[in-house]
Amino acid sequence: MAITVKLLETPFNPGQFVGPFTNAHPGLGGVCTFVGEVRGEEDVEALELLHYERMTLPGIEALAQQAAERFDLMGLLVVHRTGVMRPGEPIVLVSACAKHRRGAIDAVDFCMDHLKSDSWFWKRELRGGQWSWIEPRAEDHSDLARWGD
Amino acid sequence: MAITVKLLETPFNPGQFVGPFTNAHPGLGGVCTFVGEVRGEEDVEALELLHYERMTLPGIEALAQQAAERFDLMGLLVVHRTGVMRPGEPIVLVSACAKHRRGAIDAVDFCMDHLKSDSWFWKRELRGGQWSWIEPRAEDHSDLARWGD
Amino acid sequence: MAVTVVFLGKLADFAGEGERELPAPLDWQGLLGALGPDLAATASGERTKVAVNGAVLADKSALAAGDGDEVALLPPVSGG
Amino acid sequence: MAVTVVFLGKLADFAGEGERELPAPLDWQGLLGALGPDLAATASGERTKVAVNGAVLADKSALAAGDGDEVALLPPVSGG
Repeated sequence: MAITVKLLETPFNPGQFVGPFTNAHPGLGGVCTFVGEVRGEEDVEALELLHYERMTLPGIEALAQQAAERFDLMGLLVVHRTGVMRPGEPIVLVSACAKHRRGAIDAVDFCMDHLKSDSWFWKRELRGGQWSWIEPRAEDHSDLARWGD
Repeated sequence: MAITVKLLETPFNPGQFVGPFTNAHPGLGGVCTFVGEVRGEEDVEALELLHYERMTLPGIEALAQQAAERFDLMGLLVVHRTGVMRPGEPIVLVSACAKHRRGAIDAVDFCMDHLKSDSWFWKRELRGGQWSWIEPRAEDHSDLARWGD
Repeated sequence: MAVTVVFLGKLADFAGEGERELPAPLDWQGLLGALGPDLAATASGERTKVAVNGAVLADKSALAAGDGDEVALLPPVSGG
Repeated sequence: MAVTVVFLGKLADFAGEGERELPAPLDWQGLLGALGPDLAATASGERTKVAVNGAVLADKSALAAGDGDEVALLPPVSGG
Protein backbone atom coordinates (compact mmCIF):
# COMPACT_ATOMS: atom_id res chain seq x y z
CA MET A 1 0.00 0.00 0.00
CA ALA A 2 1.75 3.15 -1.29
CA ILE A 3 0.73 6.63 -0.18
CA THR A 4 1.92 9.73 -2.04
CA VAL A 5 1.08 13.27 -0.92
CA LYS A 6 2.28 16.38 -2.73
CA LEU A 7 1.76 20.10 -2.17
CA LEU A 8 2.42 22.09 -5.34
CA GLU A 9 2.89 25.81 -5.72
CA THR A 10 2.41 25.85 -9.49
CA PRO A 11 -0.37 24.64 -11.85
CA PHE A 12 -0.52 20.92 -12.59
CA ASN A 13 -2.12 18.65 -15.15
CA PRO A 14 -4.06 15.81 -13.44
CA GLY A 15 -3.22 13.38 -16.25
CA GLN A 16 0.48 13.66 -15.55
CA PHE A 17 -0.13 12.15 -12.11
CA VAL A 18 -3.00 9.71 -12.72
CA GLY A 19 -1.38 7.82 -15.60
CA PRO A 20 1.84 6.91 -13.76
CA PHE A 21 -0.10 6.28 -10.52
CA THR A 22 -2.35 3.77 -12.29
CA ASN A 23 0.56 2.11 -14.07
CA ALA A 24 2.41 1.76 -10.75
CA HIS A 25 -0.25 -0.64 -9.45
CA PRO A 26 -0.57 -3.58 -11.82
CA GLY A 27 -3.35 -5.98 -10.86
CA LEU A 28 -5.70 -3.25 -9.68
CA GLY A 29 -9.43 -3.69 -10.21
CA GLY A 30 -10.25 -0.02 -10.39
CA VAL A 31 -9.01 3.48 -9.87
CA CYS A 32 -11.19 6.36 -8.77
CA THR A 33 -10.03 9.93 -9.20
CA PHE A 34 -11.50 13.23 -8.17
CA VAL A 35 -10.15 16.52 -9.47
CA GLY A 36 -11.44 19.79 -8.03
CA GLU A 37 -11.00 22.98 -9.98
CA VAL A 38 -11.28 26.62 -9.04
CA ARG A 39 -14.76 27.73 -10.04
CA GLY A 40 -15.05 31.07 -11.77
CA GLU A 41 -18.53 31.83 -10.49
CA GLU A 42 -19.62 35.23 -9.19
CA ASP A 43 -16.69 37.12 -10.65
CA VAL A 44 -13.99 35.33 -8.71
CA GLU A 45 -10.76 36.45 -10.35
CA ALA A 46 -8.41 34.34 -8.26
CA LEU A 47 -8.23 32.12 -5.20
CA GLU A 48 -5.32 32.00 -2.80
CA LEU A 49 -4.71 29.01 -0.62
CA LEU A 50 -2.42 29.63 2.34
CA HIS A 51 -1.00 26.78 4.34
CA TYR A 52 1.32 26.18 7.26
CA GLU A 53 4.03 24.01 5.81
CA ARG A 54 4.96 22.45 9.11
CA MET A 55 1.42 21.13 9.69
CA THR A 56 -0.36 21.00 6.33
CA LEU A 57 1.68 18.22 4.72
CA PRO A 58 1.84 15.98 7.85
CA GLY A 59 -1.91 16.58 8.31
CA ILE A 60 -2.74 15.35 4.80
CA GLU A 61 -0.35 12.42 5.19
CA ALA A 62 -2.16 11.43 8.40
CA LEU A 63 -5.51 11.66 6.60
CA ALA A 64 -4.21 9.47 3.76
CA GLN A 65 -2.98 6.97 6.33
CA GLN A 66 -6.44 6.92 7.93
CA ALA A 67 -8.05 6.27 4.55
CA ALA A 68 -5.56 3.50 3.84
CA GLU A 69 -6.47 1.79 7.11
CA ARG A 70 -10.19 2.21 6.60
CA PHE A 71 -10.51 1.08 2.99
CA ASP A 72 -8.94 -1.81 1.16
CA LEU A 73 -6.57 0.09 -1.13
CA MET A 74 -3.52 -0.64 -3.23
CA GLY A 75 -2.45 2.98 -3.57
CA LEU A 76 -3.55 6.49 -2.66
CA LEU A 77 -2.39 9.74 -4.22
CA VAL A 78 -3.23 13.24 -2.97
CA VAL A 79 -2.00 16.33 -4.80
CA HIS A 80 -2.99 19.77 -3.49
CA ARG A 81 -2.22 23.20 -4.83
CA THR A 82 -1.21 26.12 -2.66
CA GLY A 83 -0.71 29.76 -3.59
CA VAL A 84 -2.64 31.86 -6.07
CA MET A 85 -4.86 30.04 -8.58
CA ARG A 86 -7.03 31.22 -11.45
CA PRO A 87 -10.51 29.85 -12.28
CA GLY A 88 -10.26 26.56 -14.17
CA GLU A 89 -7.00 25.48 -12.54
CA PRO A 90 -6.99 22.17 -10.67
CA ILE A 91 -6.79 22.72 -6.92
CA VAL A 92 -6.93 19.15 -5.64
CA LEU A 93 -6.51 15.64 -7.00
CA VAL A 94 -7.29 12.47 -5.03
CA SER A 95 -6.80 9.12 -6.69
CA ALA A 96 -7.25 5.71 -5.09
CA CYS A 97 -6.71 2.30 -6.60
CA ALA A 98 -7.95 -0.95 -5.20
CA LYS A 99 -8.88 -4.50 -6.10
CA HIS A 100 -12.57 -3.57 -5.88
CA ARG A 101 -14.37 -0.42 -6.87
CA ARG A 102 -16.19 0.19 -3.59
CA GLY A 103 -12.94 0.81 -1.67
CA ALA A 104 -11.53 3.10 -4.35
CA ILE A 105 -14.67 5.23 -4.65
CA ASP A 106 -15.27 5.45 -0.89
CA ALA A 107 -11.65 6.36 -0.17
CA VAL A 108 -11.81 9.28 -2.61
CA ASP A 109 -15.12 10.43 -1.13
CA PHE A 110 -13.70 10.16 2.43
CA CYS A 111 -10.49 12.03 1.58
CA MET A 112 -12.33 14.84 -0.19
CA ASP A 113 -14.75 15.35 2.72
CA HIS A 114 -11.88 15.47 5.20
CA LEU A 115 -9.52 17.52 3.06
CA LYS A 116 -12.17 20.18 2.68
CA SER A 117 -12.81 20.65 6.37
CA ASP A 118 -9.91 19.16 8.29
CA SER A 119 -6.86 20.38 6.40
CA TRP A 120 -4.75 23.31 7.41
CA PHE A 121 -5.65 25.56 4.50
CA TRP A 122 -6.95 29.09 4.62
CA LYS A 123 -8.54 30.49 1.50
CA ARG A 124 -9.20 33.91 0.20
CA GLU A 125 -10.85 35.06 -2.99
CA LEU A 126 -10.15 38.00 -5.21
CA ARG A 127 -13.30 39.74 -6.50
CA GLY A 128 -13.28 43.20 -8.01
CA GLY A 129 -9.69 43.65 -6.94
CA GLN A 130 -10.50 42.89 -3.26
CA TRP A 131 -9.27 39.85 -1.36
CA SER A 132 -11.67 38.37 1.17
CA TRP A 133 -11.33 35.36 3.48
CA ILE A 134 -13.56 32.33 3.06
CA GLU A 135 -15.18 31.14 6.27
CA PRO A 136 -15.96 27.52 7.21
CA ARG A 137 -19.27 26.17 5.93
CA ALA A 138 -21.88 24.25 7.91
CA GLU A 139 -22.12 21.84 4.94
CA ASP A 140 -18.60 20.61 5.61
CA HIS A 141 -19.62 19.43 9.04
CA SER A 142 -22.56 17.46 7.68
CA ASP A 143 -20.17 15.93 5.12
CA LEU A 144 -17.97 14.70 7.96
CA ALA A 145 -20.93 13.34 9.90
CA ARG A 146 -21.37 10.84 7.02
CA TRP A 147 -18.20 9.10 8.19
CA GLY A 148 -19.13 8.95 11.86
CA ASP A 149 -16.21 11.12 12.98
CA MET B 1 -25.91 18.72 -19.70
CA ALA B 2 -24.03 16.56 -22.22
CA ILE B 3 -24.14 12.75 -22.13
CA THR B 4 -21.66 10.66 -24.12
CA VAL B 5 -21.78 6.85 -24.23
CA LYS B 6 -19.36 4.75 -26.24
CA LEU B 7 -18.92 1.00 -26.71
CA LEU B 8 -15.41 0.16 -27.92
CA GLU B 9 -14.15 -3.09 -29.37
CA THR B 10 -10.46 -2.24 -28.97
CA PRO B 11 -8.25 -1.17 -26.03
CA PHE B 12 -8.46 2.46 -24.92
CA ASN B 13 -6.43 4.85 -22.82
CA PRO B 14 -8.62 6.55 -20.16
CA GLY B 15 -6.59 9.77 -20.38
CA GLN B 16 -7.52 10.24 -24.02
CA PHE B 17 -11.17 10.58 -22.97
CA VAL B 18 -10.94 12.30 -19.58
CA GLY B 19 -8.78 15.24 -20.68
CA PRO B 20 -11.07 16.40 -23.51
CA PHE B 21 -14.17 15.64 -21.41
CA THR B 22 -12.91 17.89 -18.60
CA ASN B 23 -11.87 20.63 -21.01
CA ALA B 24 -15.30 20.55 -22.64
CA HIS B 25 -16.92 21.76 -19.42
CA PRO B 26 -15.36 25.06 -18.36
CA GLY B 27 -16.64 26.35 -15.04
CA LEU B 28 -16.89 22.90 -13.47
CA GLY B 29 -16.16 22.51 -9.77
CA GLY B 30 -15.00 18.94 -9.96
CA VAL B 31 -14.72 15.85 -12.07
CA CYS B 32 -14.86 12.32 -10.71
CA THR B 33 -13.66 9.41 -12.79
CA PHE B 34 -13.69 5.69 -12.21
CA VAL B 35 -11.74 3.32 -14.42
CA GLY B 36 -12.21 -0.41 -14.02
CA GLU B 37 -9.55 -2.78 -15.30
CA VAL B 38 -9.51 -6.50 -15.98
CA ARG B 39 -7.99 -8.14 -12.91
CA GLY B 40 -5.46 -10.85 -13.54
CA GLU B 41 -6.17 -12.75 -10.35
CA GLU B 42 -6.47 -16.52 -10.17
CA ASP B 43 -4.84 -17.17 -13.51
CA VAL B 44 -7.40 -15.35 -15.61
CA GLU B 45 -5.84 -15.16 -19.05
CA ALA B 46 -8.59 -13.18 -20.74
CA LEU B 47 -12.09 -11.88 -20.26
CA GLU B 48 -14.70 -11.68 -22.99
CA LEU B 49 -17.60 -9.32 -22.74
CA LEU B 50 -20.48 -10.11 -25.05
CA HIS B 51 -23.27 -7.66 -25.64
CA TYR B 52 -26.45 -7.28 -27.66
CA GLU B 53 -25.83 -4.23 -29.72
CA ARG B 54 -29.47 -3.40 -30.15
CA MET B 55 -30.05 -3.22 -26.38
CA THR B 56 -26.68 -2.63 -24.71
CA LEU B 57 -26.03 0.88 -25.99
CA PRO B 58 -29.60 2.18 -25.50
CA GLY B 59 -29.56 0.57 -22.03
CA ILE B 60 -26.43 2.45 -20.96
CA GLU B 61 -27.76 5.66 -22.50
CA ALA B 62 -30.93 5.28 -20.44
CA LEU B 63 -28.86 4.72 -17.29
CA ALA B 64 -26.79 7.82 -18.02
CA GLN B 65 -30.01 9.80 -18.50
CA GLN B 66 -31.25 8.56 -15.13
CA ALA B 67 -28.02 9.65 -13.46
CA ALA B 68 -28.25 13.06 -15.14
CA GLU B 69 -31.75 13.54 -13.75
CA ARG B 70 -30.83 12.35 -10.29
CA PHE B 71 -27.59 14.28 -9.76
CA ASP B 72 -26.71 17.86 -10.55
CA LEU B 73 -24.23 17.29 -13.38
CA MET B 74 -22.65 19.31 -16.16
CA GLY B 75 -21.50 16.28 -18.14
CA LEU B 76 -21.40 12.50 -18.01
CA LEU B 77 -19.18 10.17 -20.01
CA VAL B 78 -19.43 6.37 -20.10
CA VAL B 79 -16.99 4.28 -22.14
CA HIS B 80 -17.31 0.48 -22.05
CA ARG B 81 -15.24 -2.18 -23.72
CA THR B 82 -16.67 -5.23 -25.42
CA GLY B 83 -14.90 -8.24 -26.87
CA VAL B 84 -11.81 -10.03 -25.61
CA MET B 85 -9.66 -8.20 -23.05
CA ARG B 86 -6.40 -9.08 -21.31
CA PRO B 87 -5.64 -8.43 -17.61
CA GLY B 88 -4.67 -4.80 -17.02
CA GLU B 89 -6.80 -3.44 -19.87
CA PRO B 90 -9.43 -0.84 -18.98
CA ILE B 91 -12.92 -2.29 -19.24
CA VAL B 92 -15.06 0.66 -18.14
CA LEU B 93 -14.67 4.38 -17.64
CA VAL B 94 -17.28 6.62 -16.03
CA SER B 95 -16.56 10.30 -15.65
CA ALA B 96 -18.93 12.94 -14.28
CA CYS B 97 -18.37 16.65 -13.92
CA ALA B 98 -20.44 19.00 -11.85
CA LYS B 99 -20.38 22.30 -10.02
CA HIS B 100 -20.03 20.47 -6.71
CA ARG B 101 -18.11 17.36 -5.83
CA ARG B 102 -20.97 15.47 -4.19
CA GLY B 103 -22.95 15.19 -7.43
CA ALA B 104 -19.92 14.11 -9.45
CA ILE B 105 -18.83 11.40 -6.99
CA ASP B 106 -22.35 10.08 -6.39
CA ALA B 107 -23.12 9.93 -10.12
CA VAL B 108 -20.02 7.81 -10.77
CA ASP B 109 -20.87 5.50 -7.86
CA PHE B 110 -24.49 5.18 -9.09
CA CYS B 111 -23.48 4.47 -12.70
CA MET B 112 -20.91 1.86 -11.69
CA ASP B 113 -23.38 0.00 -9.44
CA HIS B 114 -25.99 -0.05 -12.20
CA LEU B 115 -23.61 -0.81 -15.05
CA LYS B 116 -22.36 -3.86 -13.19
CA SER B 117 -25.73 -5.41 -12.63
CA ASP B 118 -28.22 -3.81 -14.99
CA SER B 119 -26.36 -3.69 -18.28
CA TRP B 120 -26.78 -6.16 -21.07
CA PHE B 121 -23.32 -7.70 -20.84
CA TRP B 122 -22.42 -11.34 -20.52
CA LYS B 123 -18.92 -12.23 -19.40
CA ARG B 124 -16.74 -15.22 -19.69
CA GLU B 125 -13.24 -15.85 -18.46
CA LEU B 126 -10.41 -17.84 -19.94
CA ARG B 127 -8.47 -19.88 -17.38
CA GLY B 128 -6.16 -22.68 -18.31
CA GLY B 129 -7.38 -22.53 -21.89
CA GLN B 130 -11.04 -22.98 -20.84
CA TRP B 131 -13.76 -20.37 -21.20
CA SER B 132 -16.34 -20.24 -18.42
CA TRP B 133 -19.35 -17.97 -17.93
CA ILE B 134 -19.52 -15.59 -14.99
CA GLU B 135 -22.77 -15.73 -13.08
CA PRO B 136 -24.52 -12.80 -11.35
CA ARG B 137 -23.30 -12.03 -7.82
CA ALA B 138 -25.47 -11.39 -4.76
CA GLU B 139 -23.22 -8.41 -3.97
CA ASP B 140 -24.49 -6.60 -7.04
CA HIS B 141 -28.01 -6.66 -5.68
CA SER B 142 -26.93 -5.19 -2.35
CA ASP B 143 -25.06 -2.48 -4.31
CA LEU B 144 -28.30 -1.55 -6.05
CA ALA B 145 -30.25 -1.53 -2.79
CA ARG B 146 -28.09 1.46 -1.76
CA TRP B 147 -29.92 3.56 -4.34
CA GLY B 148 -33.42 2.51 -3.36
CA ASP B 149 -34.17 0.84 -6.70
CA MET C 1 -42.07 -14.77 -43.38
CA ALA C 2 -39.35 -15.28 -40.74
CA VAL C 3 -38.63 -14.29 -37.17
CA THR C 4 -34.99 -14.08 -36.07
CA VAL C 5 -34.35 -15.59 -32.64
CA VAL C 6 -31.15 -14.33 -31.00
CA PHE C 7 -29.40 -16.29 -28.25
CA LEU C 8 -27.34 -14.21 -25.84
CA GLY C 9 -24.61 -15.15 -23.38
CA LYS C 10 -24.44 -18.79 -22.53
CA LEU C 11 -27.70 -19.48 -24.34
CA ALA C 12 -25.68 -19.18 -27.54
CA ASP C 13 -23.48 -22.02 -26.25
CA PHE C 14 -26.53 -24.13 -25.42
CA ALA C 15 -28.08 -23.38 -28.80
CA GLY C 16 -24.82 -23.98 -30.63
CA GLU C 17 -25.44 -20.82 -32.64
CA GLY C 18 -25.97 -17.10 -32.11
CA GLU C 19 -29.27 -16.87 -33.90
CA ARG C 20 -31.86 -18.94 -35.72
CA GLU C 21 -34.66 -18.17 -38.17
CA LEU C 22 -38.13 -19.43 -37.29
CA PRO C 23 -41.30 -19.09 -39.36
CA ALA C 24 -43.62 -16.16 -38.59
CA PRO C 25 -45.93 -15.68 -36.83
CA LEU C 26 -44.35 -16.94 -33.64
CA ASP C 27 -45.96 -17.13 -30.22
CA TRP C 28 -44.51 -18.36 -26.92
CA GLN C 29 -45.65 -21.97 -27.27
CA GLY C 30 -44.43 -22.02 -30.86
CA LEU C 31 -41.02 -20.75 -29.75
CA LEU C 32 -40.67 -23.29 -26.92
CA GLY C 33 -41.65 -26.08 -29.27
CA ALA C 34 -39.07 -25.02 -31.86
CA LEU C 35 -36.27 -24.69 -29.30
CA GLY C 36 -36.38 -28.26 -28.07
CA PRO C 37 -36.76 -29.35 -24.43
CA ASP C 38 -33.39 -28.21 -22.96
CA LEU C 39 -33.38 -24.71 -24.41
CA ALA C 40 -37.11 -24.41 -23.77
CA ALA C 41 -36.59 -25.17 -20.08
CA THR C 42 -33.93 -22.47 -19.82
CA ALA C 43 -36.03 -19.99 -21.79
CA SER C 44 -38.99 -20.65 -19.49
CA GLY C 45 -36.92 -20.02 -16.37
CA GLU C 46 -37.78 -16.95 -14.36
CA ARG C 47 -34.33 -15.47 -14.89
CA THR C 48 -34.41 -15.54 -18.68
CA LYS C 49 -35.95 -12.45 -20.21
CA VAL C 50 -37.35 -12.10 -23.70
CA ALA C 51 -37.16 -9.00 -25.86
CA VAL C 52 -38.82 -8.23 -29.17
CA ASN C 53 -36.97 -5.73 -31.35
CA GLY C 54 -34.96 -4.58 -28.32
CA ALA C 55 -37.86 -4.14 -25.88
CA VAL C 56 -38.13 -6.55 -22.96
CA LEU C 57 -41.55 -8.21 -22.61
CA ALA C 58 -43.19 -7.82 -19.21
CA ASP C 59 -44.90 -11.16 -19.81
CA LYS C 60 -42.96 -13.37 -22.17
CA SER C 61 -45.84 -15.81 -22.58
CA ALA C 62 -47.57 -12.96 -24.44
CA LEU C 63 -44.95 -13.17 -27.23
CA ALA C 64 -46.43 -12.40 -30.64
CA ALA C 65 -43.68 -11.93 -33.21
CA GLY C 66 -44.29 -11.34 -36.89
CA ASP C 67 -42.28 -11.32 -40.08
CA GLY C 68 -39.01 -9.41 -39.67
CA ASP C 69 -39.18 -9.24 -35.89
CA GLU C 70 -36.14 -10.06 -33.79
CA VAL C 71 -36.75 -12.08 -30.63
CA ALA C 72 -33.89 -12.13 -28.10
CA LEU C 73 -33.46 -14.63 -25.28
CA LEU C 74 -31.54 -12.88 -22.50
CA PRO C 75 -30.04 -14.88 -19.63
CA PRO C 76 -29.14 -12.97 -16.43
CA VAL C 77 -26.30 -10.51 -16.96
CA SER C 78 -22.95 -11.25 -15.36
CA GLY C 79 -21.91 -9.53 -12.18
CA GLY C 80 -18.94 -7.26 -11.73
CA MET D 1 16.07 33.26 23.94
CA ALA D 2 13.16 33.77 21.55
CA VAL D 3 9.86 32.12 20.66
CA THR D 4 8.52 32.55 17.13
CA VAL D 5 4.78 33.22 17.00
CA VAL D 6 3.23 32.42 13.61
CA PHE D 7 -0.06 33.98 12.50
CA LEU D 8 -2.07 31.92 9.99
CA GLY D 9 -4.92 32.84 7.66
CA LYS D 10 -6.65 36.06 8.51
CA LEU D 11 -4.78 36.35 11.80
CA ALA D 12 -1.80 37.42 9.71
CA ASP D 13 -3.93 40.26 8.36
CA PHE D 14 -4.97 41.24 11.88
CA ALA D 15 -1.40 41.05 13.11
CA GLY D 16 -0.06 42.94 10.12
CA GLU D 17 2.71 40.35 9.82
CA GLY D 18 3.16 36.61 9.34
CA GLU D 19 5.23 36.03 12.45
CA ARG D 20 6.71 37.78 15.44
CA GLU D 21 9.52 36.99 17.86
CA LEU D 22 8.69 37.07 21.56
CA PRO D 23 11.04 36.48 24.49
CA ALA D 24 11.26 32.98 25.94
CA PRO D 25 9.91 31.49 28.09
CA LEU D 26 6.34 32.21 26.95
CA ASP D 27 3.13 31.08 28.64
CA TRP D 28 -0.49 31.74 27.64
CA GLN D 29 -0.93 34.91 29.69
CA GLY D 30 2.41 36.20 28.44
CA LEU D 31 1.35 35.60 24.84
CA LEU D 32 -2.02 37.33 25.25
CA GLY D 33 -0.33 40.29 26.90
CA ALA D 34 2.18 40.60 24.07
CA LEU D 35 -0.47 40.34 21.33
CA GLY D 36 -2.52 43.33 22.43
CA PRO D 37 -6.27 43.30 23.15
CA ASP D 38 -7.71 42.70 19.65
CA LEU D 39 -5.47 39.81 18.65
CA ALA D 40 -5.67 38.43 22.19
CA ALA D 41 -9.46 38.33 21.98
CA THR D 42 -9.30 36.39 18.68
CA ALA D 43 -6.59 34.06 20.01
CA SER D 44 -8.70 33.35 23.09
CA GLY D 45 -11.76 32.50 21.00
CA GLU D 46 -12.89 28.89 21.07
CA ARG D 47 -12.31 28.49 17.31
CA THR D 48 -8.66 29.53 17.32
CA LYS D 49 -6.28 26.66 17.97
CA VAL D 50 -2.70 26.88 19.14
CA ALA D 51 0.12 24.59 18.08
CA VAL D 52 3.65 24.33 19.42
CA ASN D 53 6.19 23.02 16.91
CA GLY D 54 3.40 21.67 14.75
CA ALA D 55 1.39 19.89 17.46
CA VAL D 56 -2.01 21.33 18.43
CA LEU D 57 -2.44 21.90 22.17
CA ALA D 58 -5.47 20.24 23.73
CA ASP D 59 -5.57 23.09 26.27
CA LYS D 60 -4.00 26.26 24.92
CA SER D 61 -3.94 27.92 28.35
CA ALA D 62 -1.28 25.32 29.20
CA LEU D 63 1.13 26.89 26.66
CA ALA D 64 4.73 26.70 27.83
CA ALA D 65 7.08 27.61 24.97
CA GLY D 66 10.83 27.87 25.35
CA ASP D 67 13.70 29.20 23.33
CA GLY D 68 13.51 28.11 19.68
CA ASP D 69 9.91 26.94 19.87
CA GLU D 70 7.40 27.92 17.20
CA VAL D 71 3.92 28.82 18.41
CA ALA D 72 1.22 28.92 15.71
CA LEU D 73 -2.15 30.62 16.04
CA LEU D 74 -4.57 28.76 13.77
CA PRO D 75 -7.97 30.22 12.91
CA PRO D 76 -10.68 27.85 11.61
CA VAL D 77 -9.81 26.41 8.22
CA SER D 78 -11.85 27.51 5.21
CA GLY D 79 -14.61 25.34 3.80
CA GLY D 80 -14.76 23.92 0.31
